[in-house]
Amino acid sequence: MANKIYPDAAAALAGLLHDGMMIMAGGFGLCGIPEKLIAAIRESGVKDLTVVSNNAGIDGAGLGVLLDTRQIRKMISSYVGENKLFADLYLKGELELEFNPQGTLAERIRAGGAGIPAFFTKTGVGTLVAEGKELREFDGETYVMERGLVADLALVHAWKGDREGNLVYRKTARNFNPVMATAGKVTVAEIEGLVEPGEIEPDQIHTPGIFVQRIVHYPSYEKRIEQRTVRKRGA
Amino acid sequence: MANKIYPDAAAALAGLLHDGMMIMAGGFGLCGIPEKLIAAIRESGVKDLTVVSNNAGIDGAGLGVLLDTRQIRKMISSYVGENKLFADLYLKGELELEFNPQGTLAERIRAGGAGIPAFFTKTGVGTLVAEGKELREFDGETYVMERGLVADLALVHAWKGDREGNLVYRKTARNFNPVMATAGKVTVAEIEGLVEPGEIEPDQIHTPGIFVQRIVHYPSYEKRIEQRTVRKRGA
Amino acid sequence: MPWSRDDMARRAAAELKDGFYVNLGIGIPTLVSNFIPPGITVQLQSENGMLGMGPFPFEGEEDPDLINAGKQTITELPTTSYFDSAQSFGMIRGGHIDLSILGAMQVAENGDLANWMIPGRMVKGMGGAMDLVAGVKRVVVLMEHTAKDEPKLLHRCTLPLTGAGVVDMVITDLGVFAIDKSMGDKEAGGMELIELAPGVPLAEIRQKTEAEFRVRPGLG
Amino acid sequence: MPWSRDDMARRAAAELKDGFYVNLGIGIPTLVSNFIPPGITVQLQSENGMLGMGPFPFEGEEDPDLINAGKQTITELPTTSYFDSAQSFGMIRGGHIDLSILGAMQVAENGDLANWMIPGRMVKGMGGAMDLVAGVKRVVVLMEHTAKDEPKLLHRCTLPLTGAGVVDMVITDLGVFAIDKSMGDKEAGGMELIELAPGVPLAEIRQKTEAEFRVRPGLG
Repeated sequence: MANKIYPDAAAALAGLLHDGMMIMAGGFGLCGIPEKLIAAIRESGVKDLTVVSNNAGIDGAGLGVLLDTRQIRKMISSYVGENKLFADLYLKGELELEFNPQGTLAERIRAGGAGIPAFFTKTGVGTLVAEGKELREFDGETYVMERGLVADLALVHAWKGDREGNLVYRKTARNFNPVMATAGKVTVAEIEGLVEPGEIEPDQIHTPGIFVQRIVHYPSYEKRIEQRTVRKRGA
Repeated sequence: MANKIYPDAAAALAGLLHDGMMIMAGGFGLCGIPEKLIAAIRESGVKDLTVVSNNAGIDGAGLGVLLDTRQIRKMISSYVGENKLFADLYLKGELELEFNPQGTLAERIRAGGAGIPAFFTKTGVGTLVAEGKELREFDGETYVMERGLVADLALVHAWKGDREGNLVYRKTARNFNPVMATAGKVTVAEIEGLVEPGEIEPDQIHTPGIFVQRIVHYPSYEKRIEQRTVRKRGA
Repeated sequence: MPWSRDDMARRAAAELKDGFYVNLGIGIPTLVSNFIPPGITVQLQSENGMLGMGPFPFEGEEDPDLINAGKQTITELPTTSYFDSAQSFGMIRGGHIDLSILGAMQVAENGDLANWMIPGRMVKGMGGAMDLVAGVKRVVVLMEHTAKDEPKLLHRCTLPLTGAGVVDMVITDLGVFAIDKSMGDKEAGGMELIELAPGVPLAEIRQKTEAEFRVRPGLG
Repeated sequence: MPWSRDDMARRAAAELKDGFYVNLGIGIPTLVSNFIPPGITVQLQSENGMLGMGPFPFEGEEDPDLINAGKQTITELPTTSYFDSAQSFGMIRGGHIDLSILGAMQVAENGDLANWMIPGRMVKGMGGAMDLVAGVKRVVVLMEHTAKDEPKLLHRCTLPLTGAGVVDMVITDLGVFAIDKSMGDKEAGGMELIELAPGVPLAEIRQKTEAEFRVRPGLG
């Protein structure tokens, strides 16, 4: 079997990075983000990036670390409200921003990975999102055409993976990771647990290995919580 | 919790059937077909059906039993080569047939379930399949527009299910079942094993219960094999 | 007396039916889960990829891999399933969710909704709101009747829209309005006041509402 | 001497590279899995929803829930994953499969392929063939050079197409042709004979081929 396992994140990204490239990064908020790979992107110094990610991290965490270093030229996201530096850079004109409705973003990525160059959706019709885009009626309802998205590189975070690249995600850390894994010309996965092929039940694999070209295994992650909400015991 | 469990297939279909309706039926060949629900459709006598299914069963099995009774007016399929009665009825003009490439069929169903009225694909460009359909260039390549499919009723077969309607499929019996479950105005699932909510690990659910309105549990199924291919031991 | 936030959430909870799949927005809509009527079971969808959302975890049991769309730590239930973002929004866009209850900055009498952007000020993004209002079967807005004494129920929204002709019902601290979206922009009269908070005079609602609306006969 | 079916399959197997994901059609292409060169691991995709297809089961171990796209009973491997039909064809259409090896009724010098329908006779359907030829990175056709002494390598296909300009290579019992699809319909010369089966005279290939083709220098 061709070896997909790399010793660390820097090695897993070696030869894949160039200025001006488009990178997809999985995660929702700070949940399920490829944190080791993002750190390695920062270390690499690659710049003028277009980053496709639902959010932009928070100040000093997640994709926020690439905003600190001004490596990102443009974000394609659905919500960036948790990041003050983002607001600052955007208002100063140092950062481009393309908002996509979250479902349209997910579908564009899924379409890109599945060889669908464009599709129609109700979402955003009659709003700023549809401006300049083709509108079309089907069965009496108006839809807007949206384009599939393919990235030069997709970075995903998974819970478990095997040497073949089969991946399993955990709870809501799944989010954008499986669709992004399909939509990178190259996909690199960081995993929390490395197992041998056959250890994951084949009916329970979320991302088949065909979508994953490189894997890096780290046994521990920071996994910050954005909103720690709890209830009292015995309430 | 609203009760989704019905005592048998006839009860699970009660009130849902009418002549001329469109029904989706999961399965690939005879693998993963909703055999109990198909038998109940036959018993109901409902007719002039448009059936969306990758194949049309074989003589006397699968959807073949609805061809015997002439309940099907039209099939939307990708391959019907295993059924002699089908050929016969088609050549006599007693059965309409719409061929879709298998991937286009799967994507049309997935689109229907996901609120996508139309999408573009390379598949079939330059062939009979694209005749009369809109062609369009994206990034220098030609694509054909295909429409989403929604059925009045979707019938699926799953390996395990819980009372909430969460489903798990087994091996290649999964095939069209999960996408069809999303694309029925009403979806009825027959399951091999009934478990309580919580018994299926939530990361391993293939079809979330929201897509399933009615469930019927049968502990045993015929599960015919079309091509029994084996190898010799000790070879 | 105007309704409290809890009163509003309780009133919104009356829109739930047994077996419903529901998406609750952040803010007051989140409170609705505290007032689910007895005998009724609903499954809450969180658009980041979960159906069957449970309550906040006990202290010390927070799981960074288990959050809702507001990025809050939550828990799972026996009915819970997880899925990816494409499937989550397929569920939403495909009309599988029965009810969405969400907040708003402005609602117009034709059902237009604005809740994501104030031009000239920082823009946070629409998140999943545009998908929810476009795809969910029924959209209920839960909001204060006015903002700094300015009406939020308008003839036409002045802020950029989240969705055009998407709102079915508005519950404010003063009352409840039904919107017949099928009336569209064609004529006025799509919006009807159907309930008043106890003791709130009709005159007060009229004064605090820019939108044109009918009053259900017998009300006020 | 023309190649046997096994010879043809062995020649096709030389197109495999380590780590490839491959879809094999029914008929002669299925034999390719018997000739995978040592030191090379490939994962076979079955378009009904499986990656990592294993050999036929031992007698008595057939599982009706585990079949390939030809509806034959098969087995799984440690690398196996299962997925639904939409994901399977997303994989195919999205260009994730490296190589498809399939049979054909006719191939034209411009890369057109016909393998699904003979008008006026019963039509079985295209199954997944149109998706495979449209989506897979590289398409290799494995077929007899002629059918009842009629050429199958044509100037233009006369049967309804499975795909237009999709074939990269044709391996027959007489030799191997490469097709430069980028030449399209613009001019002849997109097709080149690059190998002859041992002992097959160039004259025989010329006589049995309607398509116009160049001959690789030094061949024949």
